[in-house]
Amino acid sequence: MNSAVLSLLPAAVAGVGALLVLLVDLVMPRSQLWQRPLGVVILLAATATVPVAWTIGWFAHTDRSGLPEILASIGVPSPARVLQVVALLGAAAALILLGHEHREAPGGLSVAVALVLVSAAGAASAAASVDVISLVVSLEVATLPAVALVALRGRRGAVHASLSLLMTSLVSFAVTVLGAALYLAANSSVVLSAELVGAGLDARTTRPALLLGTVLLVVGMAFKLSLVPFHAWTPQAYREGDLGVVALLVTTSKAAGVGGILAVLRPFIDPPAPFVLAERGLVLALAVLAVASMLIGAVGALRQTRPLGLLAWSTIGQAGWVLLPLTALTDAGRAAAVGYSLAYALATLVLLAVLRRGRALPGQHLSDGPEPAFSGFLGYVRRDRIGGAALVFALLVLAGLPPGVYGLLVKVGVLAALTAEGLWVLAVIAVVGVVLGIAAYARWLAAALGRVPERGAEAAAAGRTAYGALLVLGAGCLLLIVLSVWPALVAPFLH
Amino acid sequence: MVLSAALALPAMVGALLVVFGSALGARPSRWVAGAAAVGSAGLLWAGLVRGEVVDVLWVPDLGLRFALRADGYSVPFVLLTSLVLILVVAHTAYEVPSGGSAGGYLGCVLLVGSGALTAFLAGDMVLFFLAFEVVLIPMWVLIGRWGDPHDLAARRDAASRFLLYTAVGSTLMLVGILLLAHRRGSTGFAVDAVQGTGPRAVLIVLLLVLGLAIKLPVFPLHTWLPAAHTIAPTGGSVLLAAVLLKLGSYGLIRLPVLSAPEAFAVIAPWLGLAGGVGVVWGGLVCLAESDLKRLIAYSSVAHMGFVALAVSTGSQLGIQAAIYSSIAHGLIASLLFILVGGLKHRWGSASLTVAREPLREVSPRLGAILVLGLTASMGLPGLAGFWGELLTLVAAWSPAPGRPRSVFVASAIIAAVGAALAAAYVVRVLRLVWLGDAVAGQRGRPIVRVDIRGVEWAVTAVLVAGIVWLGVYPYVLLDLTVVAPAGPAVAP
Amino acid sequence: MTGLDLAFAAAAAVAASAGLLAVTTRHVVHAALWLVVALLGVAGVVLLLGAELVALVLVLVYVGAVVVLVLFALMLTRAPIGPDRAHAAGPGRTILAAVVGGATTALLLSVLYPLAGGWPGQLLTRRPVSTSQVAAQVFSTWVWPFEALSLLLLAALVAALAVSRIAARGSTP
Amino acid sequence: MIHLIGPFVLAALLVGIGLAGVLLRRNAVLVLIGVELILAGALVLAVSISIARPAAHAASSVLPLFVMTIAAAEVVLALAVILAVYRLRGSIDLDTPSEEAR
Repeated sequence: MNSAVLSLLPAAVAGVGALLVLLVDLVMPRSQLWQRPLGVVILLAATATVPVAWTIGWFAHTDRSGLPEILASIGVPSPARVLQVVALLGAAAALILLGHEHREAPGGLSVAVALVLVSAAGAASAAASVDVISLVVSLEVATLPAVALVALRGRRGAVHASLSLLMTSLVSFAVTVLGAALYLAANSSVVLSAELVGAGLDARTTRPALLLGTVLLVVGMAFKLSLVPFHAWTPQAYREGDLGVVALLVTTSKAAGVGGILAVLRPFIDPPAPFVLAERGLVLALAVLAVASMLIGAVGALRQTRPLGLLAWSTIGQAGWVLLPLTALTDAGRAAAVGYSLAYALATLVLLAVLRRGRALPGQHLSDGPEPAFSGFLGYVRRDRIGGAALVFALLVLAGLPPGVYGLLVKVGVLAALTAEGLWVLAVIAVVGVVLGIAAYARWLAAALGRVPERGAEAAAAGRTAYGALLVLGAGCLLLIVLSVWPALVAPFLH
Repeated sequence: MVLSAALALPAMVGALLVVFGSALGARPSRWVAGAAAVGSAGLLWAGLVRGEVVDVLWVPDLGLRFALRADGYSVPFVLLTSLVLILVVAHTAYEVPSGGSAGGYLGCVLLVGSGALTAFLAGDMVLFFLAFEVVLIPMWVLIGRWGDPHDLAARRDAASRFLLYTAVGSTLMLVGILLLAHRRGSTGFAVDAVQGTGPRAVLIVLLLVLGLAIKLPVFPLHTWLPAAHTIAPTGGSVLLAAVLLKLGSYGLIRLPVLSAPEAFAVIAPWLGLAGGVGVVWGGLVCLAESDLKRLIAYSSVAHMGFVALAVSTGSQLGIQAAIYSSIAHGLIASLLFILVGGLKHRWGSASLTVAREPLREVSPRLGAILVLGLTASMGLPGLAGFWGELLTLVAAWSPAPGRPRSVFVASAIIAAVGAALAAAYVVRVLRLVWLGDAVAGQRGRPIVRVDIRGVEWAVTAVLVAGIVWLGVYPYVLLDLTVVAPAGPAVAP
Repeated sequence: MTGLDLAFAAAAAVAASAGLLAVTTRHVVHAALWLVVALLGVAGVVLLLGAELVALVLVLVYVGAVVVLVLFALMLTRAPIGPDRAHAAGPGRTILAAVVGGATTALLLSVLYPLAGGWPGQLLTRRPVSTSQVAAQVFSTWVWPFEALSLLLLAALVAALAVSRIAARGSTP
Repeated sequence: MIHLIGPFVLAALLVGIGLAGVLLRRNAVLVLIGVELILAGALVLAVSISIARPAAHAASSVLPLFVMTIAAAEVVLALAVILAVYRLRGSIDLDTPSEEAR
């Protein structure tokens, strides 16, 4: 079997798993206990198929018999597998962090879990796409469940956030389809192949359409990453969505977006022959998207007073960081983008798990009322040793400061990819992004490290132990620490 | 292996103290931290004597190696850091700043020390940058958490200013390092220097100098320093002055001067001029400053002006002068900050506008050491400060060929004027503090009659010995730094 | 100009003008009805271009389903039957929309013009795509996206059922 | 026999009109109509390729078919969300900020 087809195996497992959840629900409509464990097991199984598909793909790379002609000629590069793992494990973490509200939501946990699985299947499929048709379909499979999940919290704000996300995704979908049509018109094929793109860029008649099509495809997927100007839905959805759904948005949804963008840019990154000067317009478009997101996101984050607002705006800024190295259109840039996505996803998951622990002042759980402001985290490190240490570490990873070494290394990787291609102007602009980001995270950090207020400390300390949150938090921190000490662990898979 | 252990020991102990320090109590954590600092110093000594070199590929994607090695340029800084670390830990026996547990404080101190030692020993530019960044957060916590308890807003402002300025500087430096590494094909220090003065080479040097000038700091990028020094607890101020600023001077020598000498020559006159102006500016502010701690901080700006001027000359003598000035300033500023911190502890503030009892009478030992520290700071011959300033002026008089001599001579004259200002403000401080103008026991105020003794006495005595030793026997340091480093040759 | 060109031009004119009316009319319900006309025009165009199956699905899915659903939504949300002043856009927004729309059209034309071989471009033979050809492709080359599509439809159905029950639950404020 | 420029012009027009509609409208349903027009433009573009490029003959029909199916799925969910919003808030105006939004 060919690696391009085998790489869809994880997506297939997750998709069949979603059907399974819905079927079991028909048999046991009342129980609310089995859905989450089953969903997590399915996602772990799907994750396990990623290396399996990989290994077989290695051994049988030359055998292309019985496959559709053109698709068989393209191999899926390994960064896509890393994104598949991020998407699937992120979805598992999302299931673990899913709030109790979803039990009472219409359809109960079964619908929520099935939708998470479908979204994961779509993201895994998007990362492995080798043609624009699969890409367009996969992205929608990843997106629509997320839209519904935001709404399913059932609150007024959540439904409105869902509408905002939906409208953005509809417009983006239309842009993506237009890009796909232009791509088809220019290349006479929907396959994302380096040979075809090379030929298309050589001909003067097809080059503008090809470049515009590529840019539109990237722009159409930009909303999944919350890139400016498709970021408006993000703050509302993060604030109003359930923490588990936010976890889905920051991992699976992002992985789908990054995977899609990588699939579209792959012909430019892995060319059979170097295209000189052909990509200038493309580089400019990517750079504008990336820089605008990085700066606007960071400035927005500076104005927040609440954790989820900060996370939402910093997501916009971090999305700029993910896209930035891709402007280099090199293998090193792609590795930097995927490495950055990995660090971002892990650190944000840890922060969400800390929020789910719900030990901030004044003793409120997130599900019970409005989320605490930063001031609610005053002296958090003293009150909750485990949560506090994880909070500080994850924030430092996002800010890119030691001891969050992995967060710093991926930032160095981004800048190295840019400087290697002579894009030092972007690297210097990125310095502004670094500092604004640090300033934004420092406020939450300062509150957590600050002194404990005199009263109310005991009330807050008595939070109930959320074992799921502890699991996500521990696993995320452990991975980040391992990657900080030994970044070479994932490095081979990023190329 | 020994070198790695010497760095890992304070890092591990520091991290453990940060997490579990509050449960340990002040005295045990001091012993633990002290053991870590002394142990690290011992291991470092062993590693340096054996001439050990560590070189392991760490991040293959970036070509980043975990490479440690020492040469004549880094050894002085390593020894200074190691000594200051021990002294700061010991000093907590006299005073633990309020704001948190002693364990947490000592943990942060050890982390700062470990990061700085790594930076000085780094044989890889990106590793140098990473170590540079390691120092950032513990120092930020030291200022923000254990800083001056009187003014919360000022503390927050000082801490975030320190964090953001340094982050700007280090990230600019990172971009420069990456461009340099791409140009040289390796992130190691020990590669051939970049030749030529093409626009790209000048850009690289500009980024490096700009980034490091914030850290050093060079006028007019110094505005983070007075706030941070004033607010930081005594140990934090000492670390800032003796260790963090030295990261700037060491980086300037190691990166632009040695790695791209020809392109650096294009920018050097501006750096030299900024250094000279910084000396005068620092002196002028000191003349009018009313807070003793802030005054010492501004005198640091002046001293770092000398370092910038020395570095910019680009000659072997200039580099030696820069290292000499840095080490001397490390010792002198540490001494002064410990003394002033002690005074602040005794008086409750360090304001010069309040009439005080003459130190000469109430605390003669403290007064005598303060006189010695301040006169060393103004560059009295026979003490450490003198040689650094003298060598700098000599180096500026004859800069490396290819540099506009007139600019350097002018800078040297400006700096000399600044050095004269130092005498003026030192005399002013001595008159106010040492001679005093309040009669003991006046207006019913209690007489502060706690002279320096015990640990504080021992710590200051060590620093005084160092200052005097370097003052009367400068060759100990000059011989060390004259050895050509195991890297690219210095510009002729 | 060939006869096919003329027929095409007629259908295209219907589609474009109806589209323009659909986005500018003040009557909310009229907008949906103009969309029907525009899509029927597009279906005619597609038929003239030789894609029978696409034209058929366009009429069935869009006109038969999408537009009906849109009209349902308009009625259920009690959209006014007459002109809707509340949803009138300000002049600034109108100009912005017109400029962006016009610029997009111009950009696309500038990119597509060389692709068509200039004016009036290549004269090409109409080559109808048979339904069996499409079916063969869908079930061989595109079998994965086709399966993913069925998953998507299922998910959308389940999700829509659940979401539409949010209100019926009389949700918490 | 047909000229290729015709479908291309129509596609460009439909996309421009649709985009203008998206930007112009505040009612969620009307925005949806704009989106459908953009999709229709892309669809015309894709279909017209079949006469120009023999290599893309069948794919030019597959893409529109899949896109239409997705659009149908989207509309189903969109209407459910719009109805939910209307019931909870009494308005489907996209510009009105939610009261809970801070």
